Amino acid sequence: MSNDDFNLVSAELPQKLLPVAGCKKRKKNKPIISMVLLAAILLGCLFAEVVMNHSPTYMNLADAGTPPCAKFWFGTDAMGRDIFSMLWYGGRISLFIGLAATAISLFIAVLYGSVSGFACEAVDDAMMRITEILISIPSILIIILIQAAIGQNNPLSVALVIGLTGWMNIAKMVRGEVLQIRSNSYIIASKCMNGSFWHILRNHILPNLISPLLFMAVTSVGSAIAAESTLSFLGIGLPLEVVSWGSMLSLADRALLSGDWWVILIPGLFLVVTLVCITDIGNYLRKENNRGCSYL
Amino acid sequence: GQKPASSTTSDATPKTTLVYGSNDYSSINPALYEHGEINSLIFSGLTARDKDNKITAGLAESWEYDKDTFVYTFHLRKGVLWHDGKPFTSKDVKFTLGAIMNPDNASEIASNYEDITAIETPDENIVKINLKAPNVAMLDYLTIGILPAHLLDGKDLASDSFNQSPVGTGPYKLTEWDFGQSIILEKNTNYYLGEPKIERIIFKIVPDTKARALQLKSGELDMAQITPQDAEEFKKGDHYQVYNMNTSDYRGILYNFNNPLFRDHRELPAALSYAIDRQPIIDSVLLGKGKVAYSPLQMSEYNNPDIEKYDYNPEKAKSLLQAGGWKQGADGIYEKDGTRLAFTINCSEGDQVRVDMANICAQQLREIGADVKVAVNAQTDWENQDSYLIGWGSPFDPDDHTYKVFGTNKGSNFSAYSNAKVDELLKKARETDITADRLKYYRDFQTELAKDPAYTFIAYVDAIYVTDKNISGITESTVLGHHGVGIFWNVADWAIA
Amino acid sequence: MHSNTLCYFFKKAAQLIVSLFALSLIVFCISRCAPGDPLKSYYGESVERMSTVQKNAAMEKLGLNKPLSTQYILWLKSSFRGNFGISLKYKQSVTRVIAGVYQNTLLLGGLSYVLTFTLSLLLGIFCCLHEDTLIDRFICKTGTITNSIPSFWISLVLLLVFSVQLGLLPSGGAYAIGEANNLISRIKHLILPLTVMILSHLWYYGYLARNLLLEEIRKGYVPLCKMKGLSRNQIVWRHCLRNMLPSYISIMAISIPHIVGGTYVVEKVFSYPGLGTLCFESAKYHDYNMLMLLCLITGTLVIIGNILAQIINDSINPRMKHDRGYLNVER
Amino acid sequence: MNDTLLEIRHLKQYFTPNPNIVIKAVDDVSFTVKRGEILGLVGESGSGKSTISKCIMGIHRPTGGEIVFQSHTISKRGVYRKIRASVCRSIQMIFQDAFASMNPRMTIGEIVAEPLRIYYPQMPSNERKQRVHHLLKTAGMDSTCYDRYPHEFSGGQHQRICIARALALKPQLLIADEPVASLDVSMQAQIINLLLQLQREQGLTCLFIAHDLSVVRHICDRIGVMKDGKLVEIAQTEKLFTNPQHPYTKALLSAVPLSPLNNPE
Amino acid sequence: MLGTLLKVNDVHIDFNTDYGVIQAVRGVSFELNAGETLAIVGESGCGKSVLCKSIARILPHSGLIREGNVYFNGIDLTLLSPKEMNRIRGKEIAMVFQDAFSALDPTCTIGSQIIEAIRIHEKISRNEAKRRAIQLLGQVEIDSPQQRLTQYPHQFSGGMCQRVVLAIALACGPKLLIADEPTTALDGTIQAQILKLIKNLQKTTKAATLFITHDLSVAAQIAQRIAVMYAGKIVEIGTTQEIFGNPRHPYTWALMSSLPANSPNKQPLRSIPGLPPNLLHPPCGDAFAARNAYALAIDYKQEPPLFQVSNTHFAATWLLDPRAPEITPPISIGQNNNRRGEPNE
Ligand SMILES: Nc1ncnc2c1ncn2[C@@H]1O[C@H](COP(=O)(O)OP(=O)(O)OP(=O)(O)O)[C@@H](O)[C@H]1O
Ligand SMILES: Nc1ncnc2c1ncn2[C@@H]1O[C@H](COP(=O)(O)OP(=O)(O)OP(=O)(O)O)[C@@H](O)[C@H]1O
Ligand SMILES: [Mg+2]
Ligand SMILES: [Mg+2]
Ligand code: NI
Repeated sequence: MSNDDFNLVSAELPQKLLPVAGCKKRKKNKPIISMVLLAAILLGCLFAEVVMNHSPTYMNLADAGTPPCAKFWFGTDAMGRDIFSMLWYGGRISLFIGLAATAISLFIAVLYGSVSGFACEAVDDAMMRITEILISIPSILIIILIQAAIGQNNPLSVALVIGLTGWMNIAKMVRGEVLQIRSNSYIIASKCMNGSFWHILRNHILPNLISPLLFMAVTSVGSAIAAESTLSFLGIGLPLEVVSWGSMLSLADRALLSGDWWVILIPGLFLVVTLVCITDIGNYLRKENNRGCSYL
Repeated sequence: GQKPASSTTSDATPKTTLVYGSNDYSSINPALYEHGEINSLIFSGLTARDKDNKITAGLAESWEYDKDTFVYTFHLRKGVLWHDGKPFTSKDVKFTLGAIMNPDNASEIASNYEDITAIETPDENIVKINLKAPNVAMLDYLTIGILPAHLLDGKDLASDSFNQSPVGTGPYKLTEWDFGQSIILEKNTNYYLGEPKIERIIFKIVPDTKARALQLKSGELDMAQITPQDAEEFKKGDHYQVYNMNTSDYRGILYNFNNPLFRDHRELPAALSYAIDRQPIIDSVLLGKGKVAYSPLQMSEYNNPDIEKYDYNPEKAKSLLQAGGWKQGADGIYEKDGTRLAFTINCSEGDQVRVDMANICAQQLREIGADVKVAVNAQTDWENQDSYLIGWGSPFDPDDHTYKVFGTNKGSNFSAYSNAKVDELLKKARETDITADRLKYYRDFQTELAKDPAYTFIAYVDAIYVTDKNISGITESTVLGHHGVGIFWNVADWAIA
Repeated sequence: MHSNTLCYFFKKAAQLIVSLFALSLIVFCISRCAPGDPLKSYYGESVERMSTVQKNAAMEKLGLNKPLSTQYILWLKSSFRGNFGISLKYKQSVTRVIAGVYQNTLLLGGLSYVLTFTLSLLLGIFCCLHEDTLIDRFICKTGTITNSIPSFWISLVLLLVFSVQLGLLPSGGAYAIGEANNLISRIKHLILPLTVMILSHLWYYGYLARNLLLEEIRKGYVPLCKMKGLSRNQIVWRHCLRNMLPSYISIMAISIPHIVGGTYVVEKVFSYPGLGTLCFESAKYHDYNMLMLLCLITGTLVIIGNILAQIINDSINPRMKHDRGYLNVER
Repeated sequence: MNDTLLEIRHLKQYFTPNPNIVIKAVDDVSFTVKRGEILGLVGESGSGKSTISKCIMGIHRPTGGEIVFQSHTISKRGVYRKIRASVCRSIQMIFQDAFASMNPRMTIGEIVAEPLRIYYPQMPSNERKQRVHHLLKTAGMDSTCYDRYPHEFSGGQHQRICIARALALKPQLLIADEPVASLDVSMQAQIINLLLQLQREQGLTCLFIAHDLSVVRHICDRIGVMKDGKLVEIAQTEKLFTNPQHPYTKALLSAVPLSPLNNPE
Repeated sequence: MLGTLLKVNDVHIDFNTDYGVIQAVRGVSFELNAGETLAIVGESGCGKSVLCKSIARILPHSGLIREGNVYFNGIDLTLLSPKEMNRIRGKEIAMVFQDAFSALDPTCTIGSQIIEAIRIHEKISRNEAKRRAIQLLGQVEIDSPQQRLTQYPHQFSGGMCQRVVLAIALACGPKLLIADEPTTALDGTIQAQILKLIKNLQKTTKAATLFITHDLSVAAQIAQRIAVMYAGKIVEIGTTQEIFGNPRHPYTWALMSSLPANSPNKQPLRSIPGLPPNLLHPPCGDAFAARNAYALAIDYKQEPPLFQVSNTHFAATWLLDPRAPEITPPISIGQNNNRRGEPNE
């Protein structure tokens, strides 16, 4: 230690006074497997034409019920359709329906829920009663009515139908969240700045809703895919020649006693894997929105 | 069956019980609702059928027919009692037939009886049925279950509570109906053909065929009709008996002649019929449990095997179309005068076999250049649809399901099919009781129908019943009817070992 | 204070009645507007053979040819007298049809409702207490997977295993034939459908409960509770649970139709006679009167559930009411 | 030129959380705020200081009395509706809890730009960015904070960011509700310096609410003392400190020494 | 003086966050005797609250005591099981939180929260506990306590909440009271009352108090000793007289000169330039160096040890090293010095 060390020096340059900026967040536990799997499934479905090696709807009656083999990678169903091709082709429809239906119901739910959450007590009460009434109506009835109004069935109309019948629960949740969020003083601050409802909705409510909505959105994708299969099963879903995971699942139902495991397991596996991947990523995104830590 | 149901009854000696996996019933009334296996257990008709579907005595011991006046005179069995103990009389017969023919009741089967002009009951045991024309099939139609007039007279047939607590003269009487769960039938000790052997038959309501198969496997059912796919499973063990029974139940594509496409282009049904390759359909959809169909009477003794069978011949289909003036458009679909050969085959929901058949047919039709789609509907719009995957069958008298199905404007002619020759032949066949004549008429009818097809016949569907091994008495050779109905014809003789 | 609560209940009762009225009106309109011929429900295929005159007569008989408003008023009048009309499909009074099966649904739906939510809560609490440990992650993963498996698939597998292979449990029906009052038989028949119902909903609500609780244990009052010397369990059970209950209860309230009414698939696979099938079929086949009564029943349940939830909310969370006034930024 | 910017006349704000209880949070309070002055408001906690500021901001609607801002009676609903945009622009508030008044999901840049986005939606984004940088600089913040999130900053910095946001629209009146309450002395000094600087350089008018008498004494021109919803005394700073009139003011002044240094133990 | 009640020995506390490890407390040691009050002052974010929480072992999950021991009555608290710790918390050690409002459970009445605190540690009847609760509320100067017992936190003003939390802390007569900025939200008169209350309590129960505040005047009023913290370390500790009369650390100087009383009215106050260091990457050497007008070259290289000024007075600055140049403290402190006439050690 030299004596020079004890010379007086003035405080350093201002930049150095600041805390080190740009602390990069440590990315931990990124769900890489889920992301890769989901990407693979999505791409496969998107480019189904490239991936498919048979026509998904053509019934090779001669090869009906073939177990997985070199020609039919995932086997064929009782009608001789190639399951491998059906998976990709059907996945596109199912995922489209799942995502579109979810988008529709989320859109309605967020709008309705936030209006209700922001409105005065009487309006809020009335709006909530309305959702309760709508929840009480059997959705099949609404579905029949909407379908009659739309006319022909295509993936979009099915998505619309599912979306229009599935938003009530989410709207309720959104309203609850909005009730909590709106008591935050940054909302009041924004109002004091003459922020309009839309401004507040877009800038303050929506970003805060994302985390609670994610779980609902993810489950709603799954239930929309399931709902589509129920609709197909009831004969008010997609036209028969349109293959979807939903219709493949009902094939599984038929194959159960005959022991055609590939018909049962493979589509189910695809569906479950996709949903689990989406959930996984959803959870990861949720965690990203850091929420303090537990004192427990 | 030493099944849970019987083992838990309080009786010291367990009753013999047969648990049958059944569809759901909302009302039981043979006069109104034709479908329904349970009718034959509870009710019995004036006449009955034997093993080979020949007419034998039922509630009527004997009958005479007056050829000149077209009058049937039935001598009723004496001492027959209703399940409630009241005696069965000729009044009941008159009431029942009257009820069926009453348009207010909108019975499914009214058209079978439209030839009846009057019913007389000169005495308690004699019924005279006057016809306006000869009708040989009438004896067959009189197998319909007779309703008790003393319970129903003056009531609204459709909504009366009788439909939930039916009383008949059949081998079994309804003792308990647990809605949606089960219908319990006890043997009718007063049954006029002798006491049935099985003491109790339970119709357990299991509408889902998959669930039925599962319950059979788990032993909750002793007997059920199941799908071919599920049947494989039961062939293995020695616990079950699989009855692969012939039926007169065929499937075909019904072309709706109300629809301009088929109304204006009568060449289509024939041409399209050549495009269907039937055996693969049977092999894949029915797992081989069926027969290629070409005629509505194929299972009956009146069958004409020498008609055009429309064997698979896509080239012929195409050339027929071309001969009819159809031209293949740019997309490979035939067109004629701006009309595309495009239509939809409709199916009722709930029957996967029909949906699968429709799908394959559509694919095969697409291959020759017809743009065919399949739709599944909850309700059928007969008037406006293009085509429909129909199922009919005439197990008994050939008049049944032909006259009313193919006759112009007849009750079940849903497709507006109309062919004067067919009408005439059917009428003639119905009006004669000389077997040789009938045979000729029906053979001619089949030839005519094949020339101008109303349907594209696809297949006869076998009915597969799986029963517990120790149930005996089921006659495997009997040809069953529509939907496999009729296996219970001799239920009184069944026994459980 | 007393008149206050009385007033409150009157208000809620009025809300209930108005809501039910609106519900019946909406269902009435929707069901009549939806395409389909109610006569087919009643007469089956024989409708085809009916002439226009016959059809009109039938419509007349069933009261379907009057203008919609008259039909609705007639329906209202008779239902006030407790007569909800006859079912077109079953051709008997709807109350009778429903009376036959309502206990089955009450058992299956009610039990699964209660069990699902209690188990979910317990699961949520368990996961929350073990946040981010191995067991928590394991439960989350399995939960996600069970949640993604379609319920009919689980049903069939359970059936195959427990009734067909092992023969332990009956595979269908609500009770052994003729033993409607035998509790043991009922329980035996309930186990499988109940398991499916619970399995298919458990994680959805369990995860919601877990998240609500996780949010709760990050609140400022937790350190103070800890400082008082409360143990982790005590904090969660006494404080966090109480604080998250209002949210949970309102979720419970809106889930009534989801769980109690959504039994259709299970009822079908297990041949379990219940309201789910009735509801589904009446909507599909335009069995108007049946549909109306069923909707009214679920509607009443949902609305009463919500009102109850609100009352519980208000009593647990004193701020909820208060906040409204405070936050109502007057603009 | 009228040198009264804000006038409060007989302001009353009662709360009835339930019908049996009336809380008189503000009970007949009158005072004026002149242009360019810093008016201090001190008093017991719960005496209605925040409530007054919320009434001025229009968050509560007064039960009685009038709030006159630039000769507009903004306490009247109709008037307020009509000129809402300009009032919101002219009166800005720094909330008691600065951190809570910032959306945790927005960056500092977005937070400060929010009023600009509302009032000048057409403004090109780079100009807006420039303005924000300038504002942050005015508030004594480094421009590196632009893309960072509120939780990365300390309490004093939160207050500064809020001040920057409040200044974005060049308000005529700034309401600062306890801006220094939970800050350490050095941070406190920074905020006070900033307010003084703004007063000096931009002629800012400020309603300054605080507990700490030494701070109030340092920056306020006049001080009002509140107790139980009433304004018990209002006077020039020096007058108040040297010659308090109301017993509560006296108690307040004697309760706490103004400096630790002249409080020998 | 009674014996040592609390001994904090070289405590290091780390927070594991997504950004990295935050070293919130970096080696703090002090002792606290029974009946004594130690005030901790310092910039916000320097780790005062974290230190308090670590003593009561209620750090959030992400925080952990990496090193060091906390002896309470001779027991090492860092080694106790959660169960044993629960017995000590509330009974022996009590804490008043910084943000009182959010520390109260919003859905429980004030009464039930106080009663709960009592009944955890003492097996007494509900009524008895209620009586105690009323008494406690009276002690903390809340009027009509009987009525207040059934009210909810949101019906209380900030100051009242603070007093309720204090009442909860006092419920079981703790031996150590940790008060984390208990008077920040309160006006002068109430602040004075609370300070008096704490003082009285100390006299009667001989409880030791760890008092955290920003307000130097409050610290001067209540504490016998004062510790000045900066960036997770105690930079100066001594008796109140020593700290105010003869501060030796440049940070302490800077703090004092920032007081409004040390500047003429309406003039800018002196404040410390710059920001506290980022504890994610604590600087080597003296953490305060970068903002220190009297920084020595060595301050950037090596951490200063705690130099002893007197028996009770320690300061961590190289200025106390014999080799350091002689520095005259800033004027105000010097003036203060002269006025107080305290001798320099
Ligand atoms: N929305 C409200 N409903 C009911 N009472 C309220 C409401 N807002 C405030 N109060 C009451 O009004 C009184 C004044 O509150 P206010 O917040 O104005 O006090 P303050 O002077 O700002 O106190 P502090 O210094 O603690 O911030 C308090 O008694 C409070 O309980
Ligand atoms: N839960 C946490 N997670 C991560 N870092 C934390 C957490 N709690 C505190 N810290 C960090 O620890 C440091 C010390 O925080 P602490 O709350 O002890 O400050 P303080 O001295 O009490 O400040 P104030 O006077 O503002 O209350 C801060 O820099 C903060 O960033
Ligand atoms: Mg305030
Ligand atoms: Mg702190
Ligand atoms: Ni049929």
